[in-house]
Amino acid sequence: MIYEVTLAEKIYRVELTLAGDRWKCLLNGRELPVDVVYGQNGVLSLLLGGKSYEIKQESVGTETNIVVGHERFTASVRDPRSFRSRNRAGASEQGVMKIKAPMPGKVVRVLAGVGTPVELGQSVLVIEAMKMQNELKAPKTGKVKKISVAEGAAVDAGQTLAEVE
Amino acid sequence: MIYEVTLAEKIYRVELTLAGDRWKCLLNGRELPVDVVYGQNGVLSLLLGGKSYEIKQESVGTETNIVVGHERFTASVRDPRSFRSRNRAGASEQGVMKIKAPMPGKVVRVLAGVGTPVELGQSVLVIEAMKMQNELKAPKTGKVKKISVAEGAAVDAGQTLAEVE
Amino acid sequence: MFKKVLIANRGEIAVRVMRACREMGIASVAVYSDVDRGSLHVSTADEAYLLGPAPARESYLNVGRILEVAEKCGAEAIHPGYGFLSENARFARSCAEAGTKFIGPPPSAMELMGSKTRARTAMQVAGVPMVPGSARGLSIAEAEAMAAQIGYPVMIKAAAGGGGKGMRLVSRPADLKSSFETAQSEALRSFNDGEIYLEKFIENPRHIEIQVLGDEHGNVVYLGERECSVQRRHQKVIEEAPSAIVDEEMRRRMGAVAVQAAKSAGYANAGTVEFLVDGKRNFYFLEMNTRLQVEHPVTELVTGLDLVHLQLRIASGEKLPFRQEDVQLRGHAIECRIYAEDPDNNFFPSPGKIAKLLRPSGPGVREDSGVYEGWTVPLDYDPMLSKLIAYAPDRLTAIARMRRALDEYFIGGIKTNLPLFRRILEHPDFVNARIDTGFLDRLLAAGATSSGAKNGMAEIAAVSAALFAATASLKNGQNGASKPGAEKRSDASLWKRTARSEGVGGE
Amino acid sequence: MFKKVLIANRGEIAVRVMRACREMGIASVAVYSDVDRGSLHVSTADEAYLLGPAPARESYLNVGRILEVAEKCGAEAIHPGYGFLSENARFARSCAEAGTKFIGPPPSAMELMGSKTRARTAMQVAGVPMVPGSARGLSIAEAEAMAAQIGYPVMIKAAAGGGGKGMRLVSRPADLKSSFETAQSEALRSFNDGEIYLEKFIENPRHIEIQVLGDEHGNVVYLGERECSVQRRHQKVIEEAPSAIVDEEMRRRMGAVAVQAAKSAGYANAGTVEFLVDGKRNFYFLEMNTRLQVEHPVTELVTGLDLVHLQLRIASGEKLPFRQEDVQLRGHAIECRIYAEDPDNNFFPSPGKIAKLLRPSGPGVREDSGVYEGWTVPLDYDPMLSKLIAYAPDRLTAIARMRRALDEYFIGGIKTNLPLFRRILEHPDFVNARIDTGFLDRLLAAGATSSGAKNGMAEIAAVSAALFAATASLKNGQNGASKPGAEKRSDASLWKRTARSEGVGGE
Repeated sequence: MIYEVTLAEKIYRVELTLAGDRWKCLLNGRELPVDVVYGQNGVLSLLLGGKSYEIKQESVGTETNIVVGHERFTASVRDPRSFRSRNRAGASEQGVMKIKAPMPGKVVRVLAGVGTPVELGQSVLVIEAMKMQNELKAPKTGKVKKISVAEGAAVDAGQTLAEVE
Repeated sequence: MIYEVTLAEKIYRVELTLAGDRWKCLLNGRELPVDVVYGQNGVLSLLLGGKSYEIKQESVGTETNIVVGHERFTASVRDPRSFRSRNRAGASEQGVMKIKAPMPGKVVRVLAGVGTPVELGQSVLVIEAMKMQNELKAPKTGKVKKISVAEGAAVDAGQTLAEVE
Repeated sequence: MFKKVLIANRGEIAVRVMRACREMGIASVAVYSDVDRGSLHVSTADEAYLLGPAPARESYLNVGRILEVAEKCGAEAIHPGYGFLSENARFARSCAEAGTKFIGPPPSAMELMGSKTRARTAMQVAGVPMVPGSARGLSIAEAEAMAAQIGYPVMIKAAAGGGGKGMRLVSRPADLKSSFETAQSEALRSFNDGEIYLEKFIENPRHIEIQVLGDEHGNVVYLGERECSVQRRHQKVIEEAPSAIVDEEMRRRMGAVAVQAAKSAGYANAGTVEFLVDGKRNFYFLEMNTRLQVEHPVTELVTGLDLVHLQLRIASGEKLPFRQEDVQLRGHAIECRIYAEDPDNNFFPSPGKIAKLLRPSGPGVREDSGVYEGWTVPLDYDPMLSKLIAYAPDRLTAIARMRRALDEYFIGGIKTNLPLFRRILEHPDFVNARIDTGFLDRLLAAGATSSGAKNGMAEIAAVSAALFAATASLKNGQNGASKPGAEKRSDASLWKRTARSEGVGGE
Repeated sequence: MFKKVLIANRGEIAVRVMRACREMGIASVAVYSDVDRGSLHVSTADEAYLLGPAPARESYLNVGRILEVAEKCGAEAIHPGYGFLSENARFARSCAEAGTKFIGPPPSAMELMGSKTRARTAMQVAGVPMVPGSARGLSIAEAEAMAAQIGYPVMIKAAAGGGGKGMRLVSRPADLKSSFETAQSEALRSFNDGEIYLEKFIENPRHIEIQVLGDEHGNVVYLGERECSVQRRHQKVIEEAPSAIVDEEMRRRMGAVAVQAAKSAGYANAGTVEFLVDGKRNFYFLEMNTRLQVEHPVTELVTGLDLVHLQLRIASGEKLPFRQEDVQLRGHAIECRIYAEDPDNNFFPSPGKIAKLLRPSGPGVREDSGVYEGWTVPLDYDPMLSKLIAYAPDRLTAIARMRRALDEYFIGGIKTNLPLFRRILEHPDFVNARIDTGFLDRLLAAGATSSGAKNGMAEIAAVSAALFAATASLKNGQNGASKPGAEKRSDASLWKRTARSEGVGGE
């Protein structure tokens, strides 16, 4: 399996082959002699050149994080062999971008209605959780294509609230 | 759903009906106003008449235990509507009974070979784990019908080692 | 001793009080709101009763309903925890009228300390050191005379003030008149009360507080101090005991003042006298909190006492089981308050499901938690999840131990302020105890510096991300290219889907 | 201080030493056998290297391989933990020859204390009180004279004895001659050595030990005592500090003797002098353990010190950072050793997968663990999973706290001795500190009494068993009657299958 992993705007190409019960790993074409064991659910013990790493994985809202020791990395993983996934990805970066709820809450105000031109970083909606309000901003300069929620609606983490094109 | 639960040689008939997201519960025909929530995986919070119980469930080897507070009960649950299950149960009590490994280990000795007459409680095999030996005994008076493992074999918890008929 | 105690609270403090009850052979009664049925405090208690809907005024602040439950279940006493009804004197009176013991000070002491001006007056009478200034309204001329006497900078304050309104910092005599007039007109507009007084401005103070404990027979002792200078918006973030700048002599003086304050208020049970301390180690009365504090564990660790056990014993009428001279401090304790909030996003709350929980333990580590793996942090209350406390023979070892415990602590699925603590504990000013109430704001303003270690770990993280994806894909029975139609809604596939999702969410 | 330390051990003690290393800024190196790749000590360490196959002689006792790893990775010191190579003087010498610091006493002290007769002789010279009797071979006439002098009952022992062979208890003079002759012929047959000596028989002794700590500059202190009388087959089960029968004066005397013993042996680093104590509080030297003990945490809690930190500092050449008069005991600590064994089935080991792990925490609770949820306890080593330690201001509160912590502790999927501890902690003799080394055997012989509480809970358990089954059946998409062919091999269905299985397993 080949994966493209994006971490802090840098792309890593990771090729994994299962040989028996061990993974063979190429990182950007260079072999890494990793020794991997899955311990607790969602926790991975990795040995590399004698160094021991305990690695956790978590999803928070729309983010996926990899935690190595006490360092946290937001990662995005793509399987380049998946034609659909690559295609969609290409389309979305140029075309429509979604605004998703970063946590569960209530929509208290829509600041920019459908058709409103917005600039990158301009506030589009306000959601409230635990007595605090948070403005959700346009991920790109463009026009509000769609508002998927009404003021007063309760929303879940990761739910799409609006689209900007 | 109706269950027959056997605890400490006493049989309880528990009838459960799902009404919305709540269970309606009859214990031996008497309604119990239980309020049940599943918390951590395998842990149940039960309120009954204001009393709060944290209940855990576990399987150890061939046993299933229910732990209420710090009291531990070995339970066996049957669904009387399951015709096959009842039939098998009836058959086994009169016919063949299995000897299962209570923990992973190594078979060090077979004391009673196939065809040997044995009495209830007589030792049939010896298994070893962590440098200690444990004799496994005949669950009924009868004859050894089958020995499923060889001396020296490694066995898993719950694995059938022998049958007595 | 009581046979049954109701805990009118939720979260970690409810669990902490219930543990004390269990240890003392007292049956504990939980109360809960609709959204808290699955909360840890409900399953920890011996009994549990529903209060009402999620909003606090209909549940945890619902005095009538709480007293009804207490009467119905036969609870002889109510422990209010902190927050909610803990400093509500009317609630304490209602308990007394209902024949239920309120575990806390007498209502009269709560009322006195609950009013800032009454407290200030009473403390002045008791000879407690206050920030120099006036507690009564002044004319401009009086204000100028007083400012000249106590020295600049001074703070002009509206007597009826609050929330920063009607407050002005004045650095030099020339600005006093105009600031006074602005503050006065603002106060008139805001509070319809133009009374203005003046206090010396304490620059970069430390927040140091004294734990006091009194029985109902007139005995009051102090249990040393806690340093709580690491704050964000007046919210404590890290507390420790003892304070690095308090020596035996200063502790004795602060302790004597705190005991004097408590005695003059007719105080009983656990309470805390808060002080501001200036750069010359002068200390000034700030306020008294008439309840158990969030940060009480650091005092427990350095004194070897259990404050909740003692609260219960005092409330049941026992005398203090020790005298002042028996109280000895040993070692050093630090507490971190773990919140479901995102320090990288203006500390916005992050409720949601705790998908994974790895808890620290081992030597010198205490975790007082109100959560479990699989629990969903509700939107409706304070987002504190737990308190992590480290104890060691000395301050630097306690800091090192806390770092070790933070490394072991993992809360997956929601944002928490755990990463912030590492930044604080590695900051040279914190390590050297050069802290004041502005320390954390300065640290946050400076922004995070990406550590060198992080860069070295990026490759490991990248490989691990691929390994998680590959394993998830194997578990889903997929081999190589994904078939979007075939995905099951398991955690693993959800993760994959998220990782591959194209659109970037807002903010 | 060392920059890198190898821990030549596994399980909870390896994790405990690694935590200390992390706190001191020392890189920790794990070593592991084939079956321990997934063990907690491997993922806790900064580095980890394979030793070899599961059998200890090929892994954790493989001196050559361990020293090879230490050299290759550049570890400057080796911490042996307890068990395995910790009391192996030859290993300590090999470390020295390889230029790696062995964290423990000098090999000469280990050799002296490792030989019972050499130790007894040396301790007699040092004036350490011994069980009255002779340490050299006696004739029957000499034995009769000595028995008359020290008083009956006496124990006749073969000098080369072991495992109970060549040992006879003699209660009255008339039996001495025949017992002597039987023991002598048994000893001749068993050890080809008929040398017989005699000691006073201590009836129902307590086992009380003194922790000592010495630096490499000749300073030795004692850190109070631990009471370890709750034993099964000479295996400690519960330890506490302080002992209920040791007062200040007795502690000072025992401590002085222990320090004298250590000094006379040229001892350094952590060690323990074990004593038997009779009904009149006379104490007698039993043996010295030349390593960190399993039960060291109870001493840490009452002294406020960290013994592993101190071991590392001493081994790196530092002087003791305190003097005897600085050591103060405060409060009471109790430790339970949690084993994967079945107390209802002759304590048979119960390795297997830990399907569920709920860990206790909160005030005064420390857990030193070597396991995690989902880990499979291997068959190959000591079945100790973790140590649970409770600390409180006094003994009764510590007992109550330990009971509370045991209530919170749940290890699902394997048998453990957790239920045994509740029986012990509720026994009136334990609560009243009327314990000796025979206490636990008597408790076990008396059998479990089914508690009244248990009967009241049976209905709850029955309903819960049905609820678990119903939920499992819903999760499997079944509704009512089961369709055996359609069952998936999930945990839930496995449970159902077990619950419904007809045949009753053996034993």
